[in-house]
Amino acid sequence: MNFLSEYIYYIGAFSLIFIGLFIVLAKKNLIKVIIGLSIVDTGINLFLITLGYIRGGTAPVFSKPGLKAENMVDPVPQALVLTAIVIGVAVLALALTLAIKLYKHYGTLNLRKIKEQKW
Amino acid sequence: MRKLISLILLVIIAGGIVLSLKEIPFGISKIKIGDYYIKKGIEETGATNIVTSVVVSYRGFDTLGEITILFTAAIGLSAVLGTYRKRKAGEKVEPPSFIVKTGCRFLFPILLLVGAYIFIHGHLTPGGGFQGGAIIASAFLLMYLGCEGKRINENTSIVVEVLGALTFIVLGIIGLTIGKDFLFNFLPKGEPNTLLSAGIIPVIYIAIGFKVGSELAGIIDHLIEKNQ
Amino acid sequence: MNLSIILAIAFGGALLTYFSGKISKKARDVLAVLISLVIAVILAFFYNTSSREIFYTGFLDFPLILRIDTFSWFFAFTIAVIGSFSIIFSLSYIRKKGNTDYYYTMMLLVIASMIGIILSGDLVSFYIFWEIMSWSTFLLISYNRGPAIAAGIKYIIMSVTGSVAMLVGIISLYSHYGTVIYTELSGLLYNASSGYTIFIFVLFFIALGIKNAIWPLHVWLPPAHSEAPSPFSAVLSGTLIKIGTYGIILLIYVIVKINVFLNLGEGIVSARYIIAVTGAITILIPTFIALLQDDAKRLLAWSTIAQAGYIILGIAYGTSESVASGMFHFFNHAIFKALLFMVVGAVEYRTNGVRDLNSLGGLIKKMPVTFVGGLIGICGLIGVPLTNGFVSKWLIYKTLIINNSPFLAFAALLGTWGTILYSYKLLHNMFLGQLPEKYEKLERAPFSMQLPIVILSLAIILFGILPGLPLKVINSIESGFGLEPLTINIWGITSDTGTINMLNLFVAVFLIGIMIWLIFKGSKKSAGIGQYDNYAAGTTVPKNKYHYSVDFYGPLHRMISPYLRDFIDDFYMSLARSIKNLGNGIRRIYTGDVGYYAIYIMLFLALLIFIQIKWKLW
Amino acid sequence: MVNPILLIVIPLGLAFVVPLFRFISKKIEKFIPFFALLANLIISLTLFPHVLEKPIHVSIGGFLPPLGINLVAGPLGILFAMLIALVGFLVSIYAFAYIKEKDQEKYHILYLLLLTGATGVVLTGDIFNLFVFFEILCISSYSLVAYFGDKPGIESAVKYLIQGAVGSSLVLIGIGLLYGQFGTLNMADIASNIHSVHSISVFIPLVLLITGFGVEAAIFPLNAWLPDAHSSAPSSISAILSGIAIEVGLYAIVRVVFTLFGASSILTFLLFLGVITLLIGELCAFNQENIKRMLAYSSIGQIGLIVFALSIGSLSGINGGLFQLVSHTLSKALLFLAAGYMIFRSGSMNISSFEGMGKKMPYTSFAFTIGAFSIVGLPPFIGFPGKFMILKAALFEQDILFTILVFLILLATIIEGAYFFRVVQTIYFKGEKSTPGQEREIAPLSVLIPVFIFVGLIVVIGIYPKLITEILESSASELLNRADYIKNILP
Amino acid sequence: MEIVILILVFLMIVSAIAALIFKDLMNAVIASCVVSLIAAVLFYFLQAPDVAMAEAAIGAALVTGIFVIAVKRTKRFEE
Repeated sequence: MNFLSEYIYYIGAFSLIFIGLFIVLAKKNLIKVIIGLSIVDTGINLFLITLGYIRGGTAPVFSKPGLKAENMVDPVPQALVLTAIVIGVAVLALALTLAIKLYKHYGTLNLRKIKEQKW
Repeated sequence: MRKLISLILLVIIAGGIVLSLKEIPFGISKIKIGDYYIKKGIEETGATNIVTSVVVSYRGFDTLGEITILFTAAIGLSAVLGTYRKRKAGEKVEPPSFIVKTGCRFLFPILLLVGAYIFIHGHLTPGGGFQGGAIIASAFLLMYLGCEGKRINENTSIVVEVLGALTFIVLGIIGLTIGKDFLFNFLPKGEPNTLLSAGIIPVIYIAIGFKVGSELAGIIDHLIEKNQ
Repeated sequence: MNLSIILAIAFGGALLTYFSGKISKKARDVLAVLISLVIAVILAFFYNTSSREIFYTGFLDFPLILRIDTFSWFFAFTIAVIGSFSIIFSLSYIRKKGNTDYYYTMMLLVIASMIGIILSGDLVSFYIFWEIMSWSTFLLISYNRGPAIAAGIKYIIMSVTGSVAMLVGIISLYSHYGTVIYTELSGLLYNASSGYTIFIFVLFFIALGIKNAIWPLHVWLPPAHSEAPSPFSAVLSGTLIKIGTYGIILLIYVIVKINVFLNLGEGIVSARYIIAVTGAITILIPTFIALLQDDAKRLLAWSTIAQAGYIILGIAYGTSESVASGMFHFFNHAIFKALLFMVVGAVEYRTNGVRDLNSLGGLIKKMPVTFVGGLIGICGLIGVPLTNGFVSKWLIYKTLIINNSPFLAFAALLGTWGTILYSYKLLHNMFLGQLPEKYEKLERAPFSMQLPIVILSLAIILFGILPGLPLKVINSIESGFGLEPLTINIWGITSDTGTINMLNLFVAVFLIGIMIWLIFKGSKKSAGIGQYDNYAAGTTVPKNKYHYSVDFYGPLHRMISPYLRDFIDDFYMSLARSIKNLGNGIRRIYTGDVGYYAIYIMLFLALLIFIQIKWKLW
Repeated sequence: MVNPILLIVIPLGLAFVVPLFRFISKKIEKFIPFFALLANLIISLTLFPHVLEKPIHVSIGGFLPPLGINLVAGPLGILFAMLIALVGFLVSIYAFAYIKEKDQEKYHILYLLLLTGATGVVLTGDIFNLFVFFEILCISSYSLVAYFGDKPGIESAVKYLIQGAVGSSLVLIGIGLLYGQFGTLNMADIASNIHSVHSISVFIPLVLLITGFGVEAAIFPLNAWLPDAHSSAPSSISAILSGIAIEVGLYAIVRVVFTLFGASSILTFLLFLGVITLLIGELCAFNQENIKRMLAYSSIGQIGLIVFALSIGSLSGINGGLFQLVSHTLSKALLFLAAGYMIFRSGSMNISSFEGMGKKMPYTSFAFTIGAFSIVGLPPFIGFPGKFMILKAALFEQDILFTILVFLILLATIIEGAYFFRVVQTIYFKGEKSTPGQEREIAPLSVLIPVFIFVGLIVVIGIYPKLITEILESSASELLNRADYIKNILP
Repeated sequence: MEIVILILVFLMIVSAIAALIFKDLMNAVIASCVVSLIAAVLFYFLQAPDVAMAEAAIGAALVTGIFVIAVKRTKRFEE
């Protein structure tokens, strides 16, 4: 049992990452691929946070005076994830606008048909 | 066929990463830098929310980069979407039902208030510039969906964005001009847990809050806007 | 008077002519001729002085050195003289054509870089000037558009291949011995393993062989020479080919040293023999292809390859006679090949662009001076006594026979036989025979063309009668290489196995000449007969149908042409086509579908991880 | 002396200010990148002498290295910063005439942000900060590729974005794994903990980082985005992309492999990868009709050559690789600018439409020819010393493998020569005979100045390579001995 | 306490696979919104309140909003 509780978060994070990557690799529709990218981002954020988690630790905020500094969770991955989330949003917004423009030009979002730029 | 190949590739990569994860112990305190931040965080930066002190003062340069990314995405988005065309009056949009209109008109100020509270108390309670800005942006999103006809004025949103970014940079440069390093916390730290503590951190987080709020609202505005 | 002044004048002059051309065409012509002459004159002062100087240290801790000794003086002086003559020749030739400043700049740039190659004292500066020469020649070959473009591309690709092979040779020498300067390098290869020497030798030989148009590497020469503007093809085949010869002599006698070269590959088959055989093949096949050509310049191009074969054959034996024969034949070939190209250029200039041997004829009355120049040039080419070709051919045969290789001697003889055939075809179809209608009012070649033709013909006769002059220089070169010089006097060569004395030959010919002249003058009865005043079985002679110089060697042509299709050229073309198809195939990797691109990324990652997990390579 | 942080703050501050000029006056917008990059160029030149002896180390926010983020302005960093500032400055002059339609403001902001991202990547000493600046570089190049909003532009931008996003996610996973093991984000701190790459848990982050940065650095299997992006982006942007963006991606890989991991065993793999990239790049470029696509494939080829040189691993190898990198940046930027203006005038991108351009636009085609000769590596130009140093470094290894690889490289150089000379011939010798009365359009000044400054640089450094060899030597040694990089930063 | 986390992670993976399978893009967008919501809750369990709020506010609200707008302006069904 403790194996599962030990690695549950890692399993969750990496399964999200690999499902997202599978969508990107295997799916035809551009919007579906962008959804895949957003799932990969969520997965990575989850993975980064679990790196800094300490079993039984408390949030790194000194809201109440009695909190001891020893068993606080590592604040650094949380700072990284904050940045990573906003980067994810920025990339997604740009991707979706490009998808809209691509739809205006091609009339379809099927990536197998959008092949003018090749060789 | 393609599904099979990508499946095999992903399995191999998963195998590699699982093997390398074995060396990383889970859940026990293995952190080096994190310890220092937690122990020394308060007296060095004065903010009780250690994550905010890491985000803004210890790794402030990352957040500066972060704002630039959002700014680039907003500019890139408007560049790609082409000219910004005001919605023509005659365009037929079926009016939202009465309940939705009054509900959103009621909720809009509350959401703004919540957003403002979050990024003003960024250094005390969890939350900060990014989260507050996002809430304000969702307030504007609600306003678009709810009450039709209301649009944010583009010029003001640009001015707010630019001012937000400039305050961050100017604070950094002031740190440089007084001989210390870029982004040095030159304001008095004050005693923890009070609103005016933690030197430049609240100022920066307020600026970030405004900037992220207006930027995300601008992005949504561009996306919703019907343009040829 | 150090050497870098020569280079400065040469390269500076090239740029100067371009800008002066912008001001006034006249000033540019004068400047171009002046610069080439000044270079020739300065070089003349350096006769049998030897000096060395480092002229540039800025290049990646390689000091670039210039040096001159009789060996490099001899080549440099010939190139400078032939170069200035061709510039004089091109004064009127180029005036009608388009962007002439570009032409003169490139011409001077080619001459400057050739002199740079000859004067360079270390392999790096040798390589730098070599590359400058290749790309400036490329720009000049494709000067008059149309088919010249394909010729230019073929030339530049082959010369880049050659120079790239040479670069590897130079750098691997540097990595083994830490130096690229000739003086320090020469002889070091003595104690190197024969495998390494052969490796270096092959690399250098590819580059120099391409430039020297040795048989398997000659493919670029016929199109390049026939499409280039005539004055430039005079420089191209007169001197540019000889850079390859200079390089081979430098490689054999200076860098690799004779004794190493002689017993190179002694066990299996000596390198000397291989080079001699390639030389012989280079004589035979191109000579008989030259026979089949209808275009005058293409015929001369193939004959250049053949004559280069003679030079290689001469040099291959490494004895003092063989070096003398090779060098002397280089000198003669430079003169009479430049002369022949100028003759063809003059004809082409006057008949504005006609080089087809089938449609020319009977120009002897219209352009007598050009005819005389052509006649003397051809006698030099064949090796008629009293011309310089005779002496050098004689030396080549002597070395072949003394070094007991009768087959090669026979091949050389066969080659000379073929040379006689195609040179007669050239002279007859152009000057003798019936004058076609449209060339009735053809006037003589302009003075600026006739001057170089006359001077070069005199030079052929002069060195034919007094071979001692060039031989004295060749002797001092040989003593520089460590071979014992030939015993020569002003009139000829005396050696235990055969002497030539041009004096009594000249006196005999002179006397017979006078007698014939007297007889001819004495008998009054001879009267000039018009071209159409002859019996044609009662019917009048048709004005332009009766012209037997068309398809001159018809039966011979039909007999040997199936065997002489240039299969080497087809081999290179099929190589180029296969690379092009390979490129077209590989292009298909980028299919345009993003799914594939993402799979490529994951494939790269999975490959690396799989290798590490499975074999722990890293 | 000047604080290197200004190299990032000045362009960033000005980029933020540009939108305000909408209210003041539209015309000033295009001069802002000009002044920002001029300032960058001057700062990096002044820092140049100080950096040679000891790299400048600046910590941000007043916290010493392992805690806060720090900038490391070593010889390598300053060399790249100078290169970015120089090429960016010249291309910003080019953009005065080139970018006319559409409101220019957005183009200039994105252009400035791209160069800020590049300078940031090159100077920072912290991996996450490197990732953030790398993201700025990528996002601004996605938007700039799609700037014209035409069909090929949008399609290439979408493909570039998807591959770039996958690459960045891999980089982020790699950084996460590194942080998980060593608990710190400062490069020097991580480097001091990593002693060998054999253990799988250190090897996986290395591979992830190489793949992630490799997408941007256009290594063989990962560079499928490059031909489309370069051929459909505006020409000044393709000049920046193939002049700066790829080289910065390569810098990231080199920094990861040499300084962070010290992974000398992976170099043999990169050696073969470089040669494969070179061969494929040149073979694909061989029968292209579109000029910009041909230049894009030749960029792939040159990157392969540089990767090969850098992964020889000896001091002279890295020295040659860096020299070739500088020569490729200058010559490729020149080629794109010249080709861009020719396309702008002749209307279409395929090479057959360039016939007789030698007559119509003598100066631009002359500059194009010099750029082509220098890329192929002919003597008086900058390409030749680069090729020479790479071959010297490869043949100094005295083993048969390197000789074979050298021959493959030279085969690729011959193919490269073939297609560049073909273009030069189409420009000068094809097309109808030049009628004397034909008008000669002289390119506007704002095109000629950058083009001829590039030509001047190419010829001067080609003839006198010692000009830049000493900074190359110190940056090569900075890369090679990892120990004093660490000693220099950590107290 | 462990069981709740187990169920949440399992739900998250199921909704990610659902996003993969749904043909109707609107459903796929909703599924990805569910994924980021559950992730926000998990962040709360991992003692990361800041990140939970950011993930909820940005990841769930804005990203889904943008996706819906994008799907509205292009084709709704995947072909």
